[in-house]
Amino acid sequence: MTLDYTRSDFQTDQEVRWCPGCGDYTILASVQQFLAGLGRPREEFVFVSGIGCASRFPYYVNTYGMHSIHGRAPAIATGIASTRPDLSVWVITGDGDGMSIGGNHLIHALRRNVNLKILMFNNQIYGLTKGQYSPTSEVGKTTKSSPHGSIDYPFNPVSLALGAEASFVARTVDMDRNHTQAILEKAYAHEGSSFIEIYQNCNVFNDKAFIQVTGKEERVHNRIDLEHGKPVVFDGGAKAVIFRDGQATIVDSSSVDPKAIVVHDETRPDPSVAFALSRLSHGPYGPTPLGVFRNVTRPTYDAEMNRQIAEATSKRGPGDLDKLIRSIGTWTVAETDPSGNGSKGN
Amino acid sequence: MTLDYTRSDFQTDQEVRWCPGCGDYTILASVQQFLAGLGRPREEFVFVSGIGCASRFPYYVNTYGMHSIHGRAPAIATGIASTRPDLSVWVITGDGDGMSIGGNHLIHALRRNVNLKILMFNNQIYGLTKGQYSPTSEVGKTTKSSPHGSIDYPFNPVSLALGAEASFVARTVDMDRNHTQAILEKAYAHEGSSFIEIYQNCNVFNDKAFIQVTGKEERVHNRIDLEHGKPVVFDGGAKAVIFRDGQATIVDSSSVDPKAIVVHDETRPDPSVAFALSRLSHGPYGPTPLGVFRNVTRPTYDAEMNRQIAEATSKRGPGDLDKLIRSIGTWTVAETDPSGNGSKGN
Amino acid sequence: MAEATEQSIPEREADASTTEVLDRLVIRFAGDSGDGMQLAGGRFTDASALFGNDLATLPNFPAEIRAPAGTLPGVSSFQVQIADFDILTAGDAPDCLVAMNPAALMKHLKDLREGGTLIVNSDAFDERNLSKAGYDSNPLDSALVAGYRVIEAPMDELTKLAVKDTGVSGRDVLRSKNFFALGLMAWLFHRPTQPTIDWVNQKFSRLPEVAAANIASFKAGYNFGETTEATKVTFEVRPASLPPGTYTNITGNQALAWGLIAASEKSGLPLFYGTYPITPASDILHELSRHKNFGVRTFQAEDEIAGVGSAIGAAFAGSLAVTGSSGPGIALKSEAISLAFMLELPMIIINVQRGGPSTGLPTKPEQSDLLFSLYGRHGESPIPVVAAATPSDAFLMAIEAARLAITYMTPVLLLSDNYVANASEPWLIPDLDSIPEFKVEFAKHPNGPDGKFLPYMRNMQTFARPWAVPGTPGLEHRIGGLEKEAVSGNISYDPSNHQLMTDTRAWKVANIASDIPPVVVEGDEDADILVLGWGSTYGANKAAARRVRLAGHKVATAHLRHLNPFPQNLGDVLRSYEKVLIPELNTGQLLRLIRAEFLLNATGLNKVAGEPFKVAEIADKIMEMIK
Amino acid sequence: MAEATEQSIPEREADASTTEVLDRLVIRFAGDSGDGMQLAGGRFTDASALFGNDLATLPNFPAEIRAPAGTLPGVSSFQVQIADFDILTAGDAPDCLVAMNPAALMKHLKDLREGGTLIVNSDAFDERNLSKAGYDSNPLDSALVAGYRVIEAPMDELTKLAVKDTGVSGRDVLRSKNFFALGLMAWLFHRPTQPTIDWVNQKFSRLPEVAAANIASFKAGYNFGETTEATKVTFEVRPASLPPGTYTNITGNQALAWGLIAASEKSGLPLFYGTYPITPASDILHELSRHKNFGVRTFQAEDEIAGVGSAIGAAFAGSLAVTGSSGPGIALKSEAISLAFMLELPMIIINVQRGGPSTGLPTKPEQSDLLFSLYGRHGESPIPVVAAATPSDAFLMAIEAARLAITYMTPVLLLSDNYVANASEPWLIPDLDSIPEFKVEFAKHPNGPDGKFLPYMRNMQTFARPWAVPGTPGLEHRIGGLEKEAVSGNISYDPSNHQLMTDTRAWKVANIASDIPPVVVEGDEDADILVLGWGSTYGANKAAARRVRLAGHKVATAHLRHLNPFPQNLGDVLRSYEKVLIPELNTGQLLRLIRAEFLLNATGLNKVAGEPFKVAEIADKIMEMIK
Ligand SMILES: Cc1ncc(C[n+]2csc(CCOP(=O)(O)OP(=O)(O)O)c2C)c(N)n1
Ligand SMILES: Cc1ncc(C[n+]2csc(CCOP(=O)(O)OP(=O)(O)O)c2C)c(N)n1
Ligand code: SF4
Ligand code: SF4
Ligand SMILES: [Mg+2]
Ligand SMILES: [Mg+2]
Repeated sequence: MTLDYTRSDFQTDQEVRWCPGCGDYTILASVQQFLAGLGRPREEFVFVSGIGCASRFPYYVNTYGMHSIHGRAPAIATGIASTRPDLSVWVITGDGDGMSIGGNHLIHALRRNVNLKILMFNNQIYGLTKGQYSPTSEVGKTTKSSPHGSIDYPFNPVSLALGAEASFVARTVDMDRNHTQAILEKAYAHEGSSFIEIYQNCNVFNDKAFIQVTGKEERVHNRIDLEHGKPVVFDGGAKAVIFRDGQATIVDSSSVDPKAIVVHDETRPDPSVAFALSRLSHGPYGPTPLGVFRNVTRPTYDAEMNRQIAEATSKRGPGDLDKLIRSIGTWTVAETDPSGNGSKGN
Repeated sequence: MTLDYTRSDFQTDQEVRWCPGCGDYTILASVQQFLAGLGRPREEFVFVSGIGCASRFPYYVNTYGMHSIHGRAPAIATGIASTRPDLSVWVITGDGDGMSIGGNHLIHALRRNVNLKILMFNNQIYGLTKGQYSPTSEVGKTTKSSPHGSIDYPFNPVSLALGAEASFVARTVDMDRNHTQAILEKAYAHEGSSFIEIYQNCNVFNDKAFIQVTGKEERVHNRIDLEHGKPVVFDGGAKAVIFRDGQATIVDSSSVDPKAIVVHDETRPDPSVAFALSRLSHGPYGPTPLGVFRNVTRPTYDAEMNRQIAEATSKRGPGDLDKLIRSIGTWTVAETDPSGNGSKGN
Repeated sequence: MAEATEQSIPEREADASTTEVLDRLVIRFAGDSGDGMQLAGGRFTDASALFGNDLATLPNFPAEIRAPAGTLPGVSSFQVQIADFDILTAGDAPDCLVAMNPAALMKHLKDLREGGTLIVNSDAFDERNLSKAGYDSNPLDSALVAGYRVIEAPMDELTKLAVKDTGVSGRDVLRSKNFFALGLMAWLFHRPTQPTIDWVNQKFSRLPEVAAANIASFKAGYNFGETTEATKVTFEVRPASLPPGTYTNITGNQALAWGLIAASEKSGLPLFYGTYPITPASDILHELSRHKNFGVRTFQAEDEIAGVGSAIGAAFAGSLAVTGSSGPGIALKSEAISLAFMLELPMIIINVQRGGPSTGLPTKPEQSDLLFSLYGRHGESPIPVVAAATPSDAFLMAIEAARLAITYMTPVLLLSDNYVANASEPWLIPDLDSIPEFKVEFAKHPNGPDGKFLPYMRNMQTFARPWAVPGTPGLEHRIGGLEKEAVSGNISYDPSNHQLMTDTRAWKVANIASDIPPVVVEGDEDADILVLGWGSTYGANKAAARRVRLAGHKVATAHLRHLNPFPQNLGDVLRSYEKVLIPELNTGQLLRLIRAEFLLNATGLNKVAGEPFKVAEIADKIMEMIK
Repeated sequence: MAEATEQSIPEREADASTTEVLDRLVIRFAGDSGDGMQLAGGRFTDASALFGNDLATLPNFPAEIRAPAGTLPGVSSFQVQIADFDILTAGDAPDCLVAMNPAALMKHLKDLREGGTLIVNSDAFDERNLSKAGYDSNPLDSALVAGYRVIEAPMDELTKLAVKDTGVSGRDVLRSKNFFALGLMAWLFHRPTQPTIDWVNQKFSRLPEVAAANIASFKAGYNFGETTEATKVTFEVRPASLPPGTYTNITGNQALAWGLIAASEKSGLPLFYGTYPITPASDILHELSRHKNFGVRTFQAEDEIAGVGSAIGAAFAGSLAVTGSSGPGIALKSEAISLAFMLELPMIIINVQRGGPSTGLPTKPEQSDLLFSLYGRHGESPIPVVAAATPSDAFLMAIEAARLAITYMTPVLLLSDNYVANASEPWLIPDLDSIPEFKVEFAKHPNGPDGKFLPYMRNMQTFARPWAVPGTPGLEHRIGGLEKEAVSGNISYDPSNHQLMTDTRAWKVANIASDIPPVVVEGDEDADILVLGWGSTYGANKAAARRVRLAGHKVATAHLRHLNPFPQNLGDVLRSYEKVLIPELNTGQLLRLIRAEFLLNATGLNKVAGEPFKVAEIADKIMEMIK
């Protein structure tokens, strides 16, 4: 059945507690809107988060939810998804929660292709703990914990996810609610793990980090929209992406044969091209691709787990514990035993 | 100074305790041989391992060493390397130790480019715990913990390392000691994290897993040697690797213009090509590349940390604690204080 | 089956003149990891079980997968005690030792009792093996073996001979050596031979020549006994008078796994086991992963944190959620267990204890995680702790852990150890229907004003909160690790609320004491001294008490299966004895709890040597205290 | 500087007729997170410190980064007690409350003492804010504020006026509001004004117009006091007679960080701090990362396990290795701490405790990790535990932790809590040279026969093993988490060796008792009752004892800085009192230890409300016990 919900059906009575102006508000609105649009019963959604500003998210979405512990949401969500294929399980995490302490659970959930929709709010900072650099912060960033500038070379979340065998990888940005919802739609339709990096502005500790793809001026030149089946061009068509010597390269459109321009195909089985596109930027500092990098189908972990159970059951019939216990060799002591001995010392 | 060591100088009095026929023996020999060849004082090496058969390694190498806990070797080694740039720090890990429980520490060490030589013995099984599938085991593998076949889609260690921004990534195999030592040489010469996946045969729980690249017959057709500056061809020249539509593809050499054949360049700044080559195989089941995939220079974490200390010291002079304590505003209570009061209740 | 019968060994007339009848017998098989001693021991055990003896076993293998052949670290052993009455342990000193090589002799001879029987594979006593074992001359020609009845058998030679026509060849030939030893033992101790022959035929049905070789070797060993001059005396242990019923021989890990399946049926919840392999807990995963047709889901996670995390998720989603590990892994889980405690979700955390600290002694038993179980989490997070006393008890305690977890909506820690996990004992198969159900009622309807659902509105009897699983319309709610407001479950930083919730959580767990059986005193209730135990010391404590009684003294014993909360009557019981002795395989952890709880000056007997108590150690201590 | 002086406020003649002289005064600033209350409180504190008062502060901020303006969760407060004598706490009930908006009033009014002074920003009391705070009518017009001296100031208006010529505009204007309040307080309580003006000029030297605005607003507040009709009475607290010397006002986290730097100098080892941010421990990282010119290396790891792991590596390599976190992070570290204990490497683990369990109350103080500190690891792994009693004491305890770690080659747990960490107190700056050194001697030469190095050959006095760092020729060795043979350090599965090593490790730590100061009894040694404390209850316990004494009764106090092992004289001390009271911000953890250790029936006073004890709570309990 589909219900006609409005966004407010997915709002809770809990007061939203982010700093005024935080990008999290926009993402929350986009997600609530999207959920309402699905018309799927509210009770079938579960939102699991870790710890961080981003991870407060579940309190504000009127579905089932868990605000768990730092970095562990993907593991907890795996327990939900693999035991309850009837649910739609979402993970909300941050660049610290998801890529720092939670990095291992994230990459393992992705390789297993557990049916999870993973939204990573990347503000390139630790917000809740008041502003330390994160695994996505740029080198040289000065923060409370890096007064002389960070010396940590950052992850490229899209590259990392692709290297971890993710079957669906995308990137969007808080400010663009339409783009966000379009991506959510594809992620939701995808069977298996969907990883979405969402650029999210932390106006208190890392303001304007994404200005290159959000600024009225800047985005014109720097936002590269990846659209399935379309050639990868940007800057109003002035610039294009081609493959040169196995690497994705930005050129003036005018300077190349249009046929040389990469036509984006998110369904390529081989992630090499998606990976190459992810290398066009190493952070939102210049031309940066947004959209779906990869979207391929592969058996999902939860489906496989349940298939094995169904098969075993149909093969061997539902388990009979008494039979199982007696399966390893038994012997019987008769009512009256000739050689009756009492108990002695030993 | 360089000393002339022989392999025995790097052997310990501890009896080597691996199963007879285990690939670990061969790797141990290769490493000891390599170290002896360097002529660098023994005491300048530290070998840190986690837990697993592979991780017994440090007990058998006559240098400083630590057999730590499961998965944590990269973190421990980071503490050593960043405080002691004068040492050569090595990490010995397994596919479970390094990619399962230790996955997060591994990818973070790689992105930071800590000066570590990381050898991951990949036998695609948990050996020490007597044979459960690992994150590199193939789908469908039946083991003690997967009697109906594993449903975990495995990592491709080289792809994962590249996705984690590794500056040096290579693959070799236990049986080929010359190849192993050649790779060790490059890894050692590299400034920063060097990640080497070593295919290692576990003859007890996963025998012949690497037969395709080690078997007398098989390796001829399936072993792809990546050699810097050389075209990527194999099977006695019959087969070659080209780029088609942004993806590395295997073709009959005869069928393509020789100029189309990929000439391997491990120093490409962009990891895209290295990544594409890593996708030629997803495990040693067919044509599989061995050799150095990537070898680029980037500031190392330990050097940067020590640079910042040196800079701060030269800028502000060596720290003066008394001055520091007095730097946040002080006041003085004179010997004889007019308004003398005793202590009262509060 | 015909094939088997025609292979079978003819019954012999036990010649009384040369047969000593014993009430009990301790036998230890020792050899190289490659010699198949665990298998030989297992067969000997099963044959004795089927024969009707009571028995208890104690396997002991090295931490290495397979240390180099012939070395001391490579020695693997299996001890079994069989008796014609109900026994409690695998025994202290063996009456008979099988040593397949010099290393095995070096390691175990010291344990063989005066005048005991020593069986050796003389072929293995060559230069190389002797030096590997650290002998500079052959001990068999020395005073070292004086005082024992030594039976030397050239097992390599005779095995080769025996199997030569069976088709096996090369390295495989000597694989049958252990069956030679087994055959000799069967003769020497009057074990039924057919069960072993049948087992071999079934086990190797796909490898007929291997089956043939093993049986040939088994017979050769048996015949060697009959024909050898080495000994004319044989021994017999008659069947025990165990309570009537059907028995099977079971290890603790297996019993625990089956107990979880039983709990799943009794609760009506699907079983989920999220874990990461670790010795000695891995076998629980192995066992459960084989029973998918029971609806059992096993998840081999990337690490222990993901293991417990997945269990928390499964619990939230409505499964009987379980995670299991050993010390190092439990340590990693502690932050998440604290979350589960805060969420008040039911789950079981299994800790199969091993020697610590750190990696410690991974294959040895120890009880050093008791205080860790009670206090191993940050903040005020008391969780119920229960412990299995014997291999078969693990079946019942798994069910009990599930009952408490579900009834009280709380994580429960279930303690086992390497001894309970790997030792085996005959288990009188229970009538499963007689085990009470504890079916779960998920919340289905709002429990608050105007259709609101209040996730922390409690059951006034158990103080449990409602369990509302995703998919239930109208009960959508959010829970988390921050302190939450009573009833509503909303985040609350209010001081008095934190006090209230802290007290409520503690009270809920403490109140479980009213729902568990009182501690039972066994033996001489009117004794001056009580021996209090928990976990795997059960058998040794009771056996020691028996000895003391045989020596004409009075002693009572009591055993704790619930470590938190304690049974309500524990304080009164303890105070009613002049002296209380608490033997533990740790430095005195229960002792510390008893002192703190009851200000009672009990005495500890503590051993941290990676091996169970010998009955004598406890008996001597009791005697010392009685004097 | 000239600029400042011409800005300065002319000294006033304190008009005695309208000035009450008090011996002590408790003030609380409360407002929206955005109102800058922490800053206002800090300035008031510093001015008082420079004026020579003794003081103690207690900041209290919400867990949210910045909850919505005007809401209750958004309220942030700062309490300070100033006195003309040495005080011990920030006081219980404020004598004066500054409420910058209705939410602040709603949350804090209940604490204001009878007849106290209430200062409100009347401009903030509009419809919207009132309803956000949950008032349906303006409390200022109601009986709610009867019984208080209320000073209503239209702070928004007056601030706007004051700053209009300073160049700041828009949202920035009202940022100066807190300085208006500060100015008014300066007038009301006769605080020196120059220090504040100087501080503003220095702090905002790069933003002159902001400096000007703040000063203008500060003066406006001051003048409002002089001109307002609201009150004619002002208060004064004279300087305290603290021991002579130079003081600074310091928080616990800062003192702890500096103590580590001092320890680095005293030991001659470079400092390494491997950690992962977590409230309330992060500031230690922030502080240390600023002092690279002390050779301090800070490593912000990917998680707590990597934090402690990196510290283990740094320790092995020869640094003074430290890791720090709060409860949830310490839980994650426990497996690795067990390794460090096994490796017998020196390191410090800092636990700045917060409200638990799980995520709990991240910004609130609690002492609920004591038992977790002692028993929060698998296996038998007792490690030394020390705790800081006050902010400045954290400096000394950091040094003590380092001394024990290095002298005994063991990880040491250093406990602080959110109160010690964020509260501040005047600190008589010590003569650093007077702090004894404990320079480290790394092993340089083989210590065994024929040039062998034996990593577990112990110092016969401390039982510490040698510390041989990589790079030292001839001392190459391997250590690990498996049980190791005494002396050689090789892997050993030998039962008696495991017993020996277990006992040795325990004994080594227990023996530290002979190397720490005895517990000192303060107050009336001959009293019948002793108040025993640990950690942040120090001030409250002593203050409570004072009150009891003023009421004419005898009471003694003692405070534990060493929790494991206990000082050797503790048992005798406790037994020499009829009654022992143990106040703790937990459910009775030290109490449990004392009961177990000494079979002593002490009384607990326990509070788990996410806030420190009020002096009155403890004093009342003492009185009750005396009666
Ligand atoms: C085990 C543990 N370690 C550390 C913390 C402290 N902590 C809470 S959130 C956080 C990082 C938040 O960063 P991110 O995930 O990017 O979320 P954001 O606040 O930026 O949205 C940290 C370090 C914690 N709560 N638990
Ligand atoms: C915290 C912890 N969890 C689990 C284990 C058990 N364990 C030891 S080694 C290992 C996996 C070994 O696999 P791998 O790293 O591939 O090494 P291999 O034995 O195959 O060389 C496991 C699960 C442990 N020792 N510690
Ligand atoms: S700190 Fe940053 S991320 Fe967190 S709520 Fe505030 S603005 Fe948002
Ligand atoms: S189990 Fe496998 S990996 Fe381990 S030692 Fe034996 S052969 Fe080698
Ligand atoms: Mg962030
Ligand atoms: Mg492996």
